[in-house]
Amino acid sequence: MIDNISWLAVYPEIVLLVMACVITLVDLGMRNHRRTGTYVLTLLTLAVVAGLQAMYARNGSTFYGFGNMVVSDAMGNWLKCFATIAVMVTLVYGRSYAADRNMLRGGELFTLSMFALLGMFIMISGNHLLVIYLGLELLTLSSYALVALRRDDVRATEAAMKYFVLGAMASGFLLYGLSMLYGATGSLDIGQVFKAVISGQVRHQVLVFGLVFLVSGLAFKLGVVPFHLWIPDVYHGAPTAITLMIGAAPKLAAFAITIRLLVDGLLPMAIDWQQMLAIMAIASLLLGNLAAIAQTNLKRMLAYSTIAQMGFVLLGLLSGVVNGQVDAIAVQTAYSSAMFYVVTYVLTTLASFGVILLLAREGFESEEISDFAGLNQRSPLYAAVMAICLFSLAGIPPLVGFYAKLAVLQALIASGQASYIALAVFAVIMSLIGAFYYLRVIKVMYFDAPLTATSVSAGADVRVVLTLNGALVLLLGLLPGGLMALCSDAVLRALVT
Amino acid sequence: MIDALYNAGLGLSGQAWWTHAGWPVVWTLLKIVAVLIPLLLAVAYLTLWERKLLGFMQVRYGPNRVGPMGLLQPIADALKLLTKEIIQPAAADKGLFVLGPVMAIMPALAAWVVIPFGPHVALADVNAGLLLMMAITSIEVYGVIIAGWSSNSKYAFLGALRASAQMVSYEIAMGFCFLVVIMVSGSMNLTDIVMVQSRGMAADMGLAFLSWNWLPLLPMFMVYLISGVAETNRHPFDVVEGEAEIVAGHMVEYSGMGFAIFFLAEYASMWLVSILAVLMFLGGWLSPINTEFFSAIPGWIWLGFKTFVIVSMFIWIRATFPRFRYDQIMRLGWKIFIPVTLVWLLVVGVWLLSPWNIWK
Amino acid sequence: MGLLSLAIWIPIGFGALLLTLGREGQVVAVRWLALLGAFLGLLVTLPLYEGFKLGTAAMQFVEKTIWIESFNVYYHLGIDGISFWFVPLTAFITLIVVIASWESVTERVNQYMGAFLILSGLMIGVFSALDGMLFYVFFEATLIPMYLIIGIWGGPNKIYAAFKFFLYTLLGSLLMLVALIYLYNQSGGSFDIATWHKVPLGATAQTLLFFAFFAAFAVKVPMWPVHTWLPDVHVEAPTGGSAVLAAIMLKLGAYGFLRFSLPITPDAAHEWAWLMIALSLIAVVYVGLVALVQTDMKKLVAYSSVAHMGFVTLGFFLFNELGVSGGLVQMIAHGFVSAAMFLAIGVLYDRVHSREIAAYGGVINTMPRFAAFALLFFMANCGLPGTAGFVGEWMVILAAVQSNFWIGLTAATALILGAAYTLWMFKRVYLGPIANENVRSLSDIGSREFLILTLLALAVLAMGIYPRPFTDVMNSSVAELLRHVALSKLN
Amino acid sequence: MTLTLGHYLSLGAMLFALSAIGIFLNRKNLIVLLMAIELMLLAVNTNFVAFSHYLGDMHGQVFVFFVLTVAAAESAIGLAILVLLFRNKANIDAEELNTLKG
Amino acid sequence: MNLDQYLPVLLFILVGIAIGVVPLVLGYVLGPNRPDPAKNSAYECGFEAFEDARMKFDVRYYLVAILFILFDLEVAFLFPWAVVMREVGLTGFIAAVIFLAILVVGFVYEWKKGALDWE
Repeated sequence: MIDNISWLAVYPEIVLLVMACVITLVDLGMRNHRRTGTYVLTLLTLAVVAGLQAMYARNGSTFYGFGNMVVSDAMGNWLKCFATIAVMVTLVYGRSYAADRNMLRGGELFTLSMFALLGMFIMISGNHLLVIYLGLELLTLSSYALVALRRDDVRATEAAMKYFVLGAMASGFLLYGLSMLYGATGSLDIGQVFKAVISGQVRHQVLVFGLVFLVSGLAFKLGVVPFHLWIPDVYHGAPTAITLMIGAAPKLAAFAITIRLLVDGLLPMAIDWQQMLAIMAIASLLLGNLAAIAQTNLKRMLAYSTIAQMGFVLLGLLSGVVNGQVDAIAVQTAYSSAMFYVVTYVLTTLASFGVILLLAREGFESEEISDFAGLNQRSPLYAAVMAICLFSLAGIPPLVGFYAKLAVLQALIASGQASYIALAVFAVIMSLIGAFYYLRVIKVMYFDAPLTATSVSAGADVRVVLTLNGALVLLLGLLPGGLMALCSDAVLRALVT
Repeated sequence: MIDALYNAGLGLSGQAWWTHAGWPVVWTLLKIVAVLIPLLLAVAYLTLWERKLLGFMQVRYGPNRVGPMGLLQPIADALKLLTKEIIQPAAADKGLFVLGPVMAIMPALAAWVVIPFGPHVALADVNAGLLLMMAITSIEVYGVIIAGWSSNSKYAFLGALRASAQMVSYEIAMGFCFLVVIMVSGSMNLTDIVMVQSRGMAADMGLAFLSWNWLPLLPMFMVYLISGVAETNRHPFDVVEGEAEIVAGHMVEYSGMGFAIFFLAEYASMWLVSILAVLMFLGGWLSPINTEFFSAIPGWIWLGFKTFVIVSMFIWIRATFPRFRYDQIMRLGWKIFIPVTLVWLLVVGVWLLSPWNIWK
Repeated sequence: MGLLSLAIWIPIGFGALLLTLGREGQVVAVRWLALLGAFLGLLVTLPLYEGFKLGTAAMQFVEKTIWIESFNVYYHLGIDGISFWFVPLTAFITLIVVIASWESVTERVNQYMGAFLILSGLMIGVFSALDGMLFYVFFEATLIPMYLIIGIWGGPNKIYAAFKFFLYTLLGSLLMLVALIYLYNQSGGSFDIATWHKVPLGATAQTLLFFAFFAAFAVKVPMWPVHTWLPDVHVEAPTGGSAVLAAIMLKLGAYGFLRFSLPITPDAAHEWAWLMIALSLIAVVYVGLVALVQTDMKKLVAYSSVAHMGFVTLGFFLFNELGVSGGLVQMIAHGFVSAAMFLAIGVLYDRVHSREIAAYGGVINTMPRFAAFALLFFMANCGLPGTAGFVGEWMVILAAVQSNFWIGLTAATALILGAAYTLWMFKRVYLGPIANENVRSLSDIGSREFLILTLLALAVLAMGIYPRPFTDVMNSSVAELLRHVALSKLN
Repeated sequence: MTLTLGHYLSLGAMLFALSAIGIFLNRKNLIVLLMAIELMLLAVNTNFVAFSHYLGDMHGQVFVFFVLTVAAAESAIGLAILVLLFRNKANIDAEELNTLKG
Repeated sequence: MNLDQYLPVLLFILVGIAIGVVPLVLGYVLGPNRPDPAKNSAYECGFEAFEDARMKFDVRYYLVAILFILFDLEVAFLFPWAVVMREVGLTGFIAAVIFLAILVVGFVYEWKKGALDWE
């Protein structure tokens, strides 16, 4: 019989799964074209799940279930909590957009989102290569379908196809890496993998060979150069609500599996994978920032900016092991900085895409940067939210994005290595370039004259959530300590065992 | 006797390659031929029997000119088809066009490899027998699709689509039937599946046929039989080749031997489906009642007899029912069979775990 | 909540209030609310002077609570003699700007006023922050409102100017950020500036840190050759923006030199003092010459600001008490004077909508009261004794002569240059016959303009005549600073 | 000659390389792309089975089971997207996927 | 694992192919070969074929194919479970029921969405 602790470890997942199924069925009886019932039910479910996760996370204990296949730890629980909230917020922002574009004919937007979220949960809790793989696939398969949700739109289907081909290939790469890992260590359990690797009884070549594929696969999912090709096209082509769905919460999950695989499983190989990550980080910062400058489409620009931001996340992962010495404090600093970065990135992305979604009216996408001209005159509030997000992404204090960059740079510099300090300086210069294109959008919003005089209207839910979201970016900028401590603590608890 | 033959062959040459690779292959080929020849004969005469039986049912004679009582009719048919021109449509995809019939006949024959004709008397008495069976028969769909596609004719194309959709639909129901049988047998080996049916309360009392699976799994048995009819695209599920609509479906462009091979495949499949029904539900080679007399009859005769009865039932069905509409066919497959099998799967599962489990 | 916190958060709070609640239509209410905020902001800085203890170099009005635990960052405020005067100065200039913009700004008034109030609070934060990270946050955050002020209410080329301003200063400060983090690690995980003062550092590290700080502060000051953003920005910025920029924002950089560069990297500061002095002198002389050929009033004043700030950095890197105090006094004086200059230009601009010197002439005929004020400020700008401008420059020149005669001499030429371009502009704009119809139709300043010019004039005169309160406050802190800088940090 | 782990791994690697090349070089037909992706997963399965046999550990084969399932789901979705694409663009050339540029 | 048992499978497949190929070859050899354009054109009730035979077809065929993949896989998944059902007992049964339940949700969804209707 399966023990109780196992069920406890996946209790929120079970709730989510059951409710996703129930909602799938309930939606079949919906006649309302805006799917109010499904929407409310979905949000309620997600709220409950988020609450459960937060409860688990605050409890902070780590326990393993199903023969060590899944783990419930503070890091995972917080990430899951944030992911749930991110999906909730996405649904709130995206609902009108979706309704206007006939994407709510069925309740698929909601159910697929829930399944995608379930996939993220499984990825985050996975302590076993198979579980991680399955979670990843559940997430990506749902995402492919979500991107193609707008069936009559050429761009969306094309984006879905690209996403599918590249995503499936990425899964293939990851899987190939996993198979090598399995072959070299003889186990699928991450804990066992770790033990095998640290024992030194494994064939190093096989492991490194597999590691290359593993890191490539992860890089695909995170969207860093040179595995970034899907990001701009998919961000651009997908309906904006879906762009947000695949651009926000899944980053948390991708981060989690990166930690689980590379840190929990392969920390003794850090020298090898850190080199790869370093190269990818540099390339991402360079390419992401430079390519973003040339964009006229806001979604595309944000896509390139994502690449650059993910480059920063990788930087955070670099400094956990210095000179082959595993130092508890360095590990904690490095990985918690990356976690903080990802969490704040998601928060900021949500708000910025929220504004884009808000401005998109029926039949008009409002995704060119020029569409934002004079937003400040049309709606000072949303212009302010957008500006806050962009400044935050650019890393200007006192917004939360600054502390994210600070944490990462701190982790890099704390390593004390000259090359890492040089890397920090490089990153800083790149973020200056980044500031340029973010500023350009702000310029358009604040300095240019509006093209239309229509004021921006939104439902009460969107207005409240969006305002809160923007305020949170600012507020966390003023008082980032709590979230930082949370990340730090979560990473510590996750890595102690 | 068989062992003696085997050893004689083994002794033909002392060289290593012969004893390790050569002779086993030849020996296996011999065994395959031993299965194939009766099978092909059975197929040939099934065509005759079908026409005869239909004739009886419709109160007419059926073929009776070639040979005594028309017994040489299949030979004549074969010769005729052999000498007919094989037309290659100009628009057809030549290579695939030839591949189509081959892909149809191959699985229909190859699936026999796992059929036991007595306890563990099978060409390949493997543990995964039923799985293998499913795997091989699934290939049949390719034959249909390839034929329909390569013909480059609308009738063939639509026929192939219909046929394949129908076949795969019923394959699911069939798969569930297999599943339930495996559940009660605890093995995928067909011999085991038969042997499990020899046990039970009724068998102990001498009424062995009541212990066979058909009774406790009656819904599955029915589903299996009907699915089997549909799988083989037989009447009343033969809209795919319905004369009035799409002539001969995927086979429309085939003539001569090409057509004959499809024909062959269809009848071989009928035999296969029937013998599987017997093995899974009707106790295979077991005698229905444990009496001296019945037990004295060899198992293979029982097996053959039961199979013959089932095959005849196919023909009977053909004579009785009107053709279904395509949407009715699909509805039956998806909306009736799948729910029924799912429910019965659960029922059997609970049954197996309950104290009243009869398949100890 | 301490006084410093109040000084920071009252303007910011009012600013936020204006941004969130202000509507396009309610211009009047918005203006009064802004005035209230600015006035309260100034009011809370006054007790600082009362409570400030002279004769000690210690930080006063210290507030310290943990802010970001995982980084050991404290919300740590306090002022000493070096930073003291900038707090009321900022609040004062903000009040002036609010009044000056009373009518000249008509669109998006709430955002304009809000931005200025927030900017004011942030700048006070910079001056009073004793935690490196807190300093950085305030320092960087000032970019956002200033960027918006320039970009929204600026002149025709505002976008170029806004970008230039933002990116120039951001680049410098990002390098400083790396330096701060490096120091954090070197000091064993502390962002406390006082701790950093005591951290031993190697020669290379000091040099690198010094230049990282230099990148941030030199751009902000701005020193030659990274000053080029300033004229562009001043020309395009609205009057209030120019005033605040020249009066306060430039001081952030100079203040940073004193708070960071000198005490944290004393050896590097000594080593590279020649470079700093050279750059300062170039700023003083060369930029002075450039100012001479300007045809745009604002540009001229902007260049003159660069030149004046050259005095400040020159004073700092002479490493004597007179020089450093002189630099500080010069900063404060320049705060009043440059604000006054820009506001004076704003007065004309509001009426004629031109900043070209050639567009004016004989203004004194139609605006006599205004011309009187202008004369005072122009005199102060060229350092006439009795005005604020004189004290600082004189102290710096004296200090320079003490350390090296030729430096002193070069610096002194600046006085002549300053007099030349300032007075020449005065002559071309104010004196002579009425040049054109625009000037003829000018009306003299109203009571509101009179009020702000009077306030500024009083400040300029008071400081020129009786600079003791300013220097008294500084002395002990400057002495302590120099004592510290004289000690080597190399082990 | 006996088959060793190395042989199976080489086979897996070759299949994997083939599929990767198929994905990158194929410019004509998206169906081929889908097939290449399937091939990639099968290459991995070869690896898993080989390792599983070599290690005497069943988990690898269980993994294969799941990979097969995922592959099926993946191809289902892939084909669905393909059908949509065909309906919208009336062709499925990989080269024609050029609406999104920038 | 004893792969010898599978030798007959392989051979039978080859034989099956041979049974398909040999008669075809015989047919080519023995039968006449007198092609003409009318004979070689595609069957279309006597009309000229006026469009490509590879025309668009009903998307429901595609749906059936997809559904088949999913259900067939499900059956494949349940096969091993069915074999060892007695050993894994109630826990295994519950797991299978959960699995089936999720499948049924999908099935109901398909049903209600009309993917199974052919009218």
